[in-house]
Amino acid sequence: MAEVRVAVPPTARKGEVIEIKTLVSHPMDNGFLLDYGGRMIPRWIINRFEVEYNGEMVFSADWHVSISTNPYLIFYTVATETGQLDFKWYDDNGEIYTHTAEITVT
Amino acid sequence: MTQKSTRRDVLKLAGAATAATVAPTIATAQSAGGVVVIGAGFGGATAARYLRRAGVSVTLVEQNSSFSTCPFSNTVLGGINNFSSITHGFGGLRREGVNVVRGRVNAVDPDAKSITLDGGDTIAYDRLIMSPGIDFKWDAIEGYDEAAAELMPHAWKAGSQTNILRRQLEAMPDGGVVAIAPPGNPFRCPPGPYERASLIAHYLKTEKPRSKVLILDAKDSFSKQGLFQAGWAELYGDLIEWVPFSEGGNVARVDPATNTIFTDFDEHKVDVANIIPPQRSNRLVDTAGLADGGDWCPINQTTFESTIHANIHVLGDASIAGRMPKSGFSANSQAKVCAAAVAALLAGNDPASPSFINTCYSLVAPDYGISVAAIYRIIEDGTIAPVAGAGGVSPSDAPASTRALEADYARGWYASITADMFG
Amino acid sequence: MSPIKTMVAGTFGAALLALPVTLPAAADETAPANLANACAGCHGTDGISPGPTPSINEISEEDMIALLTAFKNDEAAVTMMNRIAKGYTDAEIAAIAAYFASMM
Amino acid sequence: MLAGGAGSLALYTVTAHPAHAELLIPDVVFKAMVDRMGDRTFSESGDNIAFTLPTHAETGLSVPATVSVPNSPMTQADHITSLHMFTELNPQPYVADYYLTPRCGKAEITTRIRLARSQFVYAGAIRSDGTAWITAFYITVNLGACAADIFLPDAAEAVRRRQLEGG
Repeated sequence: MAEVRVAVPPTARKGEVIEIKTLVSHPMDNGFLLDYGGRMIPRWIINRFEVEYNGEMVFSADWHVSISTNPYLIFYTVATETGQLDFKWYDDNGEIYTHTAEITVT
Repeated sequence: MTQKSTRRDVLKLAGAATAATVAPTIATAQSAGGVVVIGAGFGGATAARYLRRAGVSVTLVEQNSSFSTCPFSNTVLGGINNFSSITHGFGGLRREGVNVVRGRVNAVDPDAKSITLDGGDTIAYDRLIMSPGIDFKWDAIEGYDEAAAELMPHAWKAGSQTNILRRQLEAMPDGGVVAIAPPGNPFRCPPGPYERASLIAHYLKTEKPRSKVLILDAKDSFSKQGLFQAGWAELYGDLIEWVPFSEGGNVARVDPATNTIFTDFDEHKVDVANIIPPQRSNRLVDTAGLADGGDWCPINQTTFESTIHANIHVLGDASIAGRMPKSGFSANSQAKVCAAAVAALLAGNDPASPSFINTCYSLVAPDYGISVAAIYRIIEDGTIAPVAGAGGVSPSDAPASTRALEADYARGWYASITADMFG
Repeated sequence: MSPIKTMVAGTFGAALLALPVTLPAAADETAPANLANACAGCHGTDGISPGPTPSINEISEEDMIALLTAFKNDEAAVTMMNRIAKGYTDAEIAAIAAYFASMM
Repeated sequence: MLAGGAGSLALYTVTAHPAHAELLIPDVVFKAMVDRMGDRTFSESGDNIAFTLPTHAETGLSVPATVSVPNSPMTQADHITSLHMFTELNPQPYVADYYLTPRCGKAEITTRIRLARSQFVYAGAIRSDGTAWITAFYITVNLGACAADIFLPDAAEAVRRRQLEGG
């Protein structure tokens, strides 16, 4: 289970473009490297990221092997209404990591 | 050349040869107005001194009456040296015939080939060498501006900032937290923040042993990292905590009123906050567009002449010198190459191929030194790059005697390079 | 840093287009002074050290060549000079030695 | 405009932007662009895309990169639908694809990428009217003294890095 960290401003004015930062602890093994014993480290990355704002997909991403270890991402969204942002990270191993952030829009 | 002779004989011979060689250079330089150097730091003072040694007439413009070095300023913070020991006057340069002018440059005019000082005086040049150092990007960290730096010092230019930080460390109660926030690359003196953490830890371990040093880093790796971390573990236990970028170390915002640092995901209320903001070339270069809209000045890698304006050379931290790090030693090494190139160009000769060294010592403790070195040349793509197979860091398994010797050599490095700069 | 001003090149063009610098005519061999002056940062101007670093101004040309070559080949162990000496060819070592000898 | 279809030529020539008489894209990158951005006409972005990276990276392990279309109003009628990044000389050209909506409010992402060596890195953007822009940035990946970190916290990471630096 990867540790996820998300920074969403707890409050915003309606219509304001807010900055969202995310950081996931994950090796993002690219599948081209060898371990200390000379064995191939198999590819193991988070390959997809999705963000829903009150159930509507506002932003998503496909990640490939050139994204760094512990992937970091800053993106933006418009504060439209009070509610929640749901974040999902899809791991190569089938796991899905989730996080929910509340936002109050005035 | 290999003939044995007494030292006295060779001195005479060398003196005669030097006079014969440089005579035309003097004539050219004087008739053309000479060289003006801006900034009496590692780059500028060295360039001025070596030009003078080559017989070129030199005016060195510096805004302060003395120069305090960033190298070894961490020993002041650690209570090992006092501030006057890192401060140098210009008497030696004057004695060697450098015309040292105190003044603050406010504009460079490449077309008129002159600079203007605060107060309106202008100084004409035949060739200008600028070694103005860095400025800070005050907009990079929310809440961190020049006023904030009085409360949360950067201490990344030696001077009053160094003293503010030292006083804060002295005033801090035992059990306090000192935060150091290094910027992302590139920045002045890559190992500097980590030497600072070491020497502050040395002070705290001695005087305030329940305290902590918290490094909130905008990077995931740093110069001499393995050596520093091994030294920290050996000397300071868990007194120093390093939070890399990928564990949330990046500083996004500060509140100087409450001494609070906000990283991307957390907040830290600390007792002493040393915020080292992202950097760029000194804004003086913008008066002539020498950074070409970027952060640092593009230059010809052999002569350090600006690729934007002819007859202006930029060296040291402000320049893009291939893969050389922004360090005092780099600037000193570059300055000698640049001085030789400028002397050659003034005399109508082709500049010689450059060779550079960067040697960098860090003190993990007063008797525990580590180092990194590299030799640099111009490679096929025309840029300055390290010579493969040479250089590198101190061995990881060196005994305490080697660490102690390298600490001695760190002090030797400082004595030699400051003598090389200021005479 | 500034927003990118693009320079796009293909695999074959990249190496050439990436070059931001045009070199002036420069001598093929590095000038002895350029090689030797770099030493001054640690060993003092003209090799005369005011502090704990050893001075190198009174080492004979033969001894200097022997020393630097030994450092280069790890036949003599010191703290840093092994790492430094590896950056120079035998001819450059000879030029450095001759330069310091000429100032004696 | 780009001449030639997907993968048919090793080099593609663009003359759309006056500042650049030629825009040459390596075949491997062009194929990746077609794969992720669709088989469409790519235009040199000019000032449309702001692609911000350091000119020199001290290691290729974690290089900050921002892709932005600063002038996009991000309205329903005119917005950026996706932003892309590609590399020329990594083992694979794909880096990431970001899918945006007008609700993003701002067409900009910042991330950290790994680069095996000095190379051109490419960014692409697709506008809601189907226009596709591309741009590139040459980055030098260092392993120099002082700035370079030759030691690493643990051996496995050291091996990873050695392999990465070796391409």
